[in-house]
Amino acid sequence: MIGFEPWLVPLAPLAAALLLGLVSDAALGAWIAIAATGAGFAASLLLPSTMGAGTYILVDALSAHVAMLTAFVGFTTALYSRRYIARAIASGALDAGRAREYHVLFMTFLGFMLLALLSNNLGVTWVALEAATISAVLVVGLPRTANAIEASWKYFLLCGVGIGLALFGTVVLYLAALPALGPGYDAMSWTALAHAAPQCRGTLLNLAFVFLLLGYGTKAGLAPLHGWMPDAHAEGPTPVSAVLSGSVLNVALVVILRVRGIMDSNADALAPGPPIMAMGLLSVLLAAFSLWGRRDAKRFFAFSSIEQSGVAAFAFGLGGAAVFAGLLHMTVHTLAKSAVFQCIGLAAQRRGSQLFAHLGGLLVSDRALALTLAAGILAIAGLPPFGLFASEMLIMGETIRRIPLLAAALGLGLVVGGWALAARLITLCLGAPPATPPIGQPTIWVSLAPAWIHLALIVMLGLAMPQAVQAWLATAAQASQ
Amino acid sequence: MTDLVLPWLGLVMLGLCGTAAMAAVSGDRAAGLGSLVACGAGALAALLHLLAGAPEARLAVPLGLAGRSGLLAIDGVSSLFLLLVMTIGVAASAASLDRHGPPSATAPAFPVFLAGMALTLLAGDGVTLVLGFEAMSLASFILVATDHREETVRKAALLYLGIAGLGAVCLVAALGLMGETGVGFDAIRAHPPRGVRAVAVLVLVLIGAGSKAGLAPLHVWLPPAHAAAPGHVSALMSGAMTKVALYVIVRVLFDLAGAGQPGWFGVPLIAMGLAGAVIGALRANMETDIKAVLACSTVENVGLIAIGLGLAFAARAADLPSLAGLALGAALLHAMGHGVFKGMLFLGAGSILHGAGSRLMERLGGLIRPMPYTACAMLLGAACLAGLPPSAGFAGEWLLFQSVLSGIRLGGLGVQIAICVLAGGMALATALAASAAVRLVGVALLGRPRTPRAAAATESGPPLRWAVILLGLLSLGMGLVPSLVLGLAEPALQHLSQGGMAQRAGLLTLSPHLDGPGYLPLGVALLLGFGVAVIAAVLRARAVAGHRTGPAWDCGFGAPPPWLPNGDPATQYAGGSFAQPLRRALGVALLDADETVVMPPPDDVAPARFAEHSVDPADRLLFAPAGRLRAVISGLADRMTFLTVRQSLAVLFAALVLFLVVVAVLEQA
Amino acid sequence: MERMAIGTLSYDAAHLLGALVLALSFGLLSQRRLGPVINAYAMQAIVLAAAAAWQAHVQHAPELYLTAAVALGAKGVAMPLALHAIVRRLRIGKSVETALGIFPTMALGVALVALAVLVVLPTTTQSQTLARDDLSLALSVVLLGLLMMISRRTAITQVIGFLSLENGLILAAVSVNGMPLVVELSVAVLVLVGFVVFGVFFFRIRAEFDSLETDHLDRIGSGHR
Amino acid sequence: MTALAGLISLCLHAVLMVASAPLLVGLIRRLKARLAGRAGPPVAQPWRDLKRLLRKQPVVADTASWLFRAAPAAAAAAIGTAALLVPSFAFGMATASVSDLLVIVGLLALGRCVLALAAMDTGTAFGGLGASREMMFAVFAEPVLMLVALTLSLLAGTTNLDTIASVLGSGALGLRVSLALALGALMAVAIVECGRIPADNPATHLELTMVHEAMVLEYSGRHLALIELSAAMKLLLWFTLIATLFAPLGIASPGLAPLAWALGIAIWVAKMGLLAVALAVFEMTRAKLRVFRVPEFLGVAVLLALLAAVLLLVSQGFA
Repeated sequence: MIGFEPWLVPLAPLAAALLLGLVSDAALGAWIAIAATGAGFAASLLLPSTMGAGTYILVDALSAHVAMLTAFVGFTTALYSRRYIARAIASGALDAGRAREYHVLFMTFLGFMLLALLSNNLGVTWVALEAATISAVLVVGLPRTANAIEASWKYFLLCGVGIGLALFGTVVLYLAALPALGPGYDAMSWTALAHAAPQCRGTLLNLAFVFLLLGYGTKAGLAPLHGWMPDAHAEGPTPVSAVLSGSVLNVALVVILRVRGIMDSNADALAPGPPIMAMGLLSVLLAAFSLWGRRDAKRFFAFSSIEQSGVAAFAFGLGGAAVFAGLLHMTVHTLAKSAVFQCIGLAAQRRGSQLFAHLGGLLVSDRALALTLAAGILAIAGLPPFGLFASEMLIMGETIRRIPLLAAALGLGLVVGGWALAARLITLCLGAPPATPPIGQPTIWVSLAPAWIHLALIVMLGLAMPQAVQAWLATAAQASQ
Repeated sequence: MTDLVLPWLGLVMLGLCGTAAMAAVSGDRAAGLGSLVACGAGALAALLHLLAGAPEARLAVPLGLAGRSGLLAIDGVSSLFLLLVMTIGVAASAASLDRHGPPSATAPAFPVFLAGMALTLLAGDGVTLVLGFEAMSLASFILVATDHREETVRKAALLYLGIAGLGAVCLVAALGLMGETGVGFDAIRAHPPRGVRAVAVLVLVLIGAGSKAGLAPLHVWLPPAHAAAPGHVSALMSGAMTKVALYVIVRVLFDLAGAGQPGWFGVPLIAMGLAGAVIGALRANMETDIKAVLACSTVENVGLIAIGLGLAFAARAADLPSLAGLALGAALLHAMGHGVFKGMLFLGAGSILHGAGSRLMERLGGLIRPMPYTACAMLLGAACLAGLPPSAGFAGEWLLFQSVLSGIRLGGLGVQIAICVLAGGMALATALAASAAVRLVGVALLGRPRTPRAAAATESGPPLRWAVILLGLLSLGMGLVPSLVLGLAEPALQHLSQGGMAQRAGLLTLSPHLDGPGYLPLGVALLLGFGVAVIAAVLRARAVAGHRTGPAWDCGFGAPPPWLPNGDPATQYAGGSFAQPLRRALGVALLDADETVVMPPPDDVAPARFAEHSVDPADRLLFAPAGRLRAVISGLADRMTFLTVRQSLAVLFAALVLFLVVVAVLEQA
Repeated sequence: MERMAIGTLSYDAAHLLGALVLALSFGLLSQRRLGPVINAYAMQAIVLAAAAAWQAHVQHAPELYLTAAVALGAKGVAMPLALHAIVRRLRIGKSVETALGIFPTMALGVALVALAVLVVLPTTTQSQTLARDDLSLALSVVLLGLLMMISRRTAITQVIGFLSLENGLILAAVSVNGMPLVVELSVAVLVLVGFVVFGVFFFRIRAEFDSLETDHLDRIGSGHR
Repeated sequence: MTALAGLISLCLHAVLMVASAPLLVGLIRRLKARLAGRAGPPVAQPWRDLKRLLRKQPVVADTASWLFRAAPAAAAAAIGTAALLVPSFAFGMATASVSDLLVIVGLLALGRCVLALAAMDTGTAFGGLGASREMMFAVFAEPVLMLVALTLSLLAGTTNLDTIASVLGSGALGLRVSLALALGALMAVAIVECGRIPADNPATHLELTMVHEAMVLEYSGRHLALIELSAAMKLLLWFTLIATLFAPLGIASPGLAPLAWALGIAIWVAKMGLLAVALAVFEMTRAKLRVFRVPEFLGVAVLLALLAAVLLLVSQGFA
C-alpha cells in the first residue's frame, strides 16, 4: 500500500544536497535545487493517493498535508532563492562558495524536515528533526556576520536542549507504551501508539507529554521557549527565514498535535489541552506586545510568527472543531509568512538594510513589491479575503463558545498584534521613500511570482475554499485525534 | 419579481468587483462609471423591493469560510439601508468622476468598498456579515490612505485600521457567541443568547460595530480619517458606512438577539449616544479642518440615532410597542436623512478642497461667489446639520425629541429624571451643532477670502454638481415629506418593533401619537414661502428698490491699505475665534481646552501669539492611558524575550520544573 | 528475555550504575575548578558506558554494546580531551564561576531529584521496576544537567552541563527494555554533542556567555532589534 | 365652519402680531424713559422709523454676497411663521394642529442662524463677534426650552402649543410650583433671545456690550427695517408665548366667536402691557452682564427648568 512515492519526497532534496556538494557553479546549483524541490513537491502531490502506514513511513492526511505544504514552500523558496542568491552574490553579500553551502544546507534542511513529517517512528522523527536543526543552525550562521553567528549559536543551544528534552520524552513515551505494545518498533510508531493509547500507562504519558511539549515547543517557538526565534530569523538569509517560519514550526506543531491525540485517548492521562493552550496564549500575548518595539523588519515578522504559531497551538490545545481551524491557520500562515519574508528580502536587498527606518515608502519606489508586501501583511493581520481571517474567525468563534474568558485574552492579543502590523504596514509601504537611491534593478515579476502564488492560494482558502480542500483538511484534523 | 432581487443585487456586487478589476487596469474613471451604474441598479432594486412590501428572500452563494456556502438574505431592514448606501453610492461615484489631479492608485478600492457595504447589508449569516464588514473596513482604509505621503494621513489611516481591527475581533466574538460559526441568522433567531451571554453580545457588538459607527468613546478615528480621505470617500464613509455599522447593531440587538432581552440593554446605547452627541457637537465647534468638523458632526448625529435606538430597545422590552415604533422610526428617519445630507456636505467639502486648495477654515472664505453650487449645497446641508425646519435634519431630530419626551413612560422616577437629563443633553447637542454649522458656513464660505488661493477658487465640474444636486433634492424631499421615508421604513419597523409608524405618519404630517397633532413640514415650508412672498410684495410696493454698494462700515474700522483692496481678511472672525466663547464656556470643562496668549511687552514689535489646544476626553481618559499601558507591557514583553542564552535556558528550566511539579501534584491528588 | 526483579544481581548492578551516574552529576555540580569538572564528566561517561554494556548483557541486546563503545570512546575519552584542549588553547580561566553558589545549587539539585522521584513514583504500581527506577535516575541527571547549564557562567561549563544532560538521555534510552533504534539515537545525540564542542571552537567563545550576550544585546539592541 | 373660523382668527392674529410688534417696542422704550425720568419718544415711533427706513436705499458692503441681502427677509419670514403658530387671543387657529413648541423653537433657531450667517458674510470683525456670541447663548438656551417643553408635555401629553394652553387654561391642573419654575426659566431665555438687559443691550452700539446689534451692524435701509421689525416681532412672540402658556385666561375657544375674540384681544393687550411694564422695570433695575456671565445666567435657568420637570415628576408620579 505504501509505494516509493513517500520516500521520494524527502529523498529528492537530500539527493540534491549530495549532488550540490559537487557542483560549484552557483547558477547551475540554483537550478538543481529548483528541480529537486520541484520533484519533491510533485512527489508529495501523489501522497494523498498512497495513504497508509508502514514501519518507517506514515502517510495519513495530516502528514501528507503538511508535507505537501512544506514541499511546496520549499519549491517556491527555491524558485525565489535563485534570483535572491544571484543578487546577493552580485552585491558581494555572499561568495560562490557560500552560495553552494547555502544550497546544500537548504536541501538538507528541507529533506530532513520532510522526513520528520513522514516518519512513522518517533525515533526517526527525532533524528530527522535534529539533523534539520543542525543544518538550519549552519544556514543561519551563513552570512558569517558576528550577529549571525551569535544568533545561530543561541538557536543551536536552545534547540539543542529542547531536542534533548524531546528525546527524553520519546523514551518515556516508549516506556509508557511498553505494556500495551511490548518491546519493538511498534511502541515507537505513531499509528500503533494512536491505536494502543488507551492501554498505555497514564502517568508515564504525562511525563512524556511534559518533555515532548517543552522539547518540540521550543522548536515551535512557543513562549516562553521562543528566545531563539527572533534572532535566527533576523540574522539568517531571508529565504531561510521564510522556510523557518513556515515549516519548522509546522513540523513541531504536528508532533505536538499527535502527542495530544495520544494523551486524549488515554483515560488516566492528564488533559493535554490546557498546557498547550496556555503556551499558545502566552505566545500570542507576548509576541503581540513585543511587536511594537521592533525596528528590524525580519525580527518583527519573526515575532509575528511566534504569535501565529501561538494561535495555532492554542487551537490545537482547544481541540475539537478548533483543530481544523488550527490546521487551516498553520497552512495559511505558512504561505503568507513566506510570501512576506520573500518580499522583505527583496526590499532589504533594494535598500541595503532590513531596518524599518530604511525600508519606508516602498509604494513609491517599488510599487509591485509594496502591493505584494501589503497584501501579505494584511493577510497576516487576519483581514479578509485572506485565509487567516477564516481560520482566526473559526478559532475565535470556537473559543468564545467554549471558554469565553480565554477568548478575551486571545482577542486582546490579536488586536494588539494586528495594530502593530498595521503600523508597520504603513511604515513599510506608505509615505515617501528615504532619500538614498535604491540599489540595483527594480524588482521584476519573476522575483515576486512565488509570493503571488502564495497569496492567490490564501485568497482561495479564505474566500471560497473548495469542498474537496475542506474535506481534506477535515480528514487531516481527524487523523490527529 | 421578488425572487429576482437577490440575484440582481448579487450581480450588482459582482459588477462592483468587476469594476474594481477594471479600475486596477484602466484607472479612476472606470471605477467611477462602473460604480455609478452598479449603484444605480442597486438602488433601483432596493427601492422596488421596498415598494413591493419588502418580502423576505434568501440566496446561497458559493462564498464563505472553509467550504461552507454563504447566505444572502434581504428584508425590509437591509433593503432600507441598502437604498441609502446605494443612493449615496450613486452620488459619490458621480463625484469621483470629477477628480482633479493625477489618477489615484487606490481607485479600485472604491467599488470594493461599496460592494463590502452591500454584502454586509445582505448577509444572511454571521460569516458573510463579517466578511462584508471587513471588506468595507479594508477598502475604506485603503481609500483613507490615498494621499499617503502626508504624515497626518498615515497617522489617521493607522488609527483607523487599528480601531477597525479591534472592532473586527469584537464583532467576530459577538457573532461567535450567538451560534456556531457560519450558521444562518434563522438559526440564531431560533436560539437567541440569554443571560450573561447576551450581555457579552451587547458589549461586543457595541464595540465591534459601534467603533465603526463612531459611538463614543470609540469615535476618535472619525475626524482624522474623514479629513484624510478624498471627498467622495468621506461622503461614503460618513453617510453610508456609519449607517451600515448602525445596521449591524440593529440587526444583532433588535433582530438576532430576540425580543426577550432586558430593557436596560438600551441604556448603554443611550449613554454612549448622549456622550457622543455632546462631545461630537462640541468638537465640531473646535476643529479647524472643515472635514473634521463634518466628521465630528457625524459623531453627534450617530449619537442621536443611537439614543433613538436605545429608547426603542428599552420600550420594546417594556412592552410599549408604539413608543418602540416611534423611537425606532425616529432613529431610522434620522439615519436616512443624515446619510443623505452628510454625504452632500462631504461632497461639498471635497469640492472646496479641490476648488480652493485647502480644508482649513483659516485658509478659506468668500467661496459663495466663485463656487455657487457648492455653497448652496453646503448651505442646505448646514441647515440640516443645524436641525432647522423644514430641513431633513429637523424632521429626524423632531421625531427623536418626541420619542424622548414620550420615553418618560419607561420607568420609575430615576428613569424619568434620567430622561430629563437626556432631553437637556440632546438639546445642548443640537444647539451646539447649529453653532458648528453656522461657523462652518460662515467662516469657510462667507466673508472675504483669507488667502489668494481661496480668492481664485473655481467651481467643480458637472459630475460633482449633479451629484450634489441629486443629494440636495433628496434631502429637500426628505425634509418636506418625511413620511415617504417612514413609509419605506415601515417593513423594517414592523419587522423590528411590532409597532410601525404607518398609523401615525400621514402623507404629509408626522405625529408622535395616534391621531394627535404633529409636525407638518410642508405647511411650515409653505408658511415660510408665503412670508417671504408677502415681504417681497410689501417691499416692492413700499420700499425703494435696488441698493448701493460701499465698503463695510465695521464700526468705522480703518480703511484698508491699497494692497488689500478687500480689507485685511485677517481681521475677520475665523474658526478659532468663532469658537472662543464656547471654548471658554464648555471646552474647558469637557475638552480640557486651554488658550495660550503670548503678548510682547509694550516696546517690542514682535507679533503677539495665540495658541489653543483641546483634547477629546476619549483620548485623554481611554486611549492615552491604554497606549501607555501598552507601552509598559511591551517593555516587559521585550525583557522577557531578549534574554541571554543562560536566562533563556533558565526560563526553559523553570517551565520544565513547573510542569513537573504540576504533574506531580495532579497525580498525587 | 526474562523479567528482572528486585534483589537480583542484574537489577542491583544496573541500579548501582545508574545511581553512580547521578552521583557524578552532583560531582559535576560541586566542582570549583574546570579541570576536575571535565574529569568528572569523563567519569560519568565511562560509568554510562558501563551501564550500557551491562544493559546489553542483561537484555541480550548486542547493539547496546555499540552504544557503550561509543559512549566510552567518544564521551569518555575524546570529548574530555577536546575540552581540555579548548581550555588550553583558548586560555579559559580555570575556575568555575557560579551564578548561584555551590551549596544552593547542590540543595536545588537534591530538590530536583526529589521532584524526579515524585513524578515517576505513581508508576510503581506495575512491573518493570528497573525501568521505573532508572527513569527517575535519568530524569534527575537530565534536570541536574540543565541546572548546571543555568547556574554556571562559563561557556565551557555550560557545554559540559549540556553533555551531562545528554548522558542522562542515553541512560534513559539504554535502560528501557528493548527500545529499538537506541544505537541510532545515541549516535545522533553524539553528533549533536560533538557539534556543541565543535561549536565552541567554531564560534570562538572565549569568555562567558553572559558577557558575550551582553555585548550582543548592546550591539544588536541599539537600533536593530 | 371651524376651518373658516380658524382662518379668520389666524388672519386677525397675523395682523395683530405685525401691527403691534413695533408698538410694543415703542411702549417699552417709553416706559423705560419715563422710569428714567425722561419724556421718551412716542409709542408709535418705531413704526415711523420703519417707514423712514423703507424709503432709504440700502448700502450693502461690497464684500457681501446675495445671502446678506436675502437674510433679512428669510429671518423675518421665519420669525413671522413662528409668530403665526403661537395663539394669542383665540384657540383653534388654522395653524393650531401644527403649532408645535419644538417647531417654534426650530423656526426661531432658523431666524437666528440666518442672521448669524449674514453677519459673517460681510467679513468684518464685529459680525463674527456678534454671531459667535449669539450662537453660544443659543447653546445654553435650547436645553432650557427643551426642559420646559418636557414639563409642559408631561402635563398635556403633547408638545402642541394650542393643546397645552387649552389644557392649562381649563384650570384642571391648578397652580403648580413647577409651572412657576418653568415660567422663570422661560423668561430668562426670552430675555436672552430678545437681546434684552442683562444679556444684551438693544439700545447701544458699544462694541463690548452688544451681541444682536453687532450682527446687524452692516444693515441699512429696507433690510434694516425688516430686521427691526422681526426683532420686535420676536419680542412680541415671546411675550405672547409666555402669556398664553402661563396665563391662558380669556383666550377664546375654537369656533367663530367675534365677541369672545374681541374680549380675547383686549385681555391679550392687557397682558402684553403688563409684561412690558415688568420688562421695563426689570431692565431699569439691572446692569448688563459681562458676556461670559450670560452662560451662568442661563445655567440657572437650566437648573430651574430641570427642577420644574423633576418636581412635576415627583408630584405626578408618571409611570
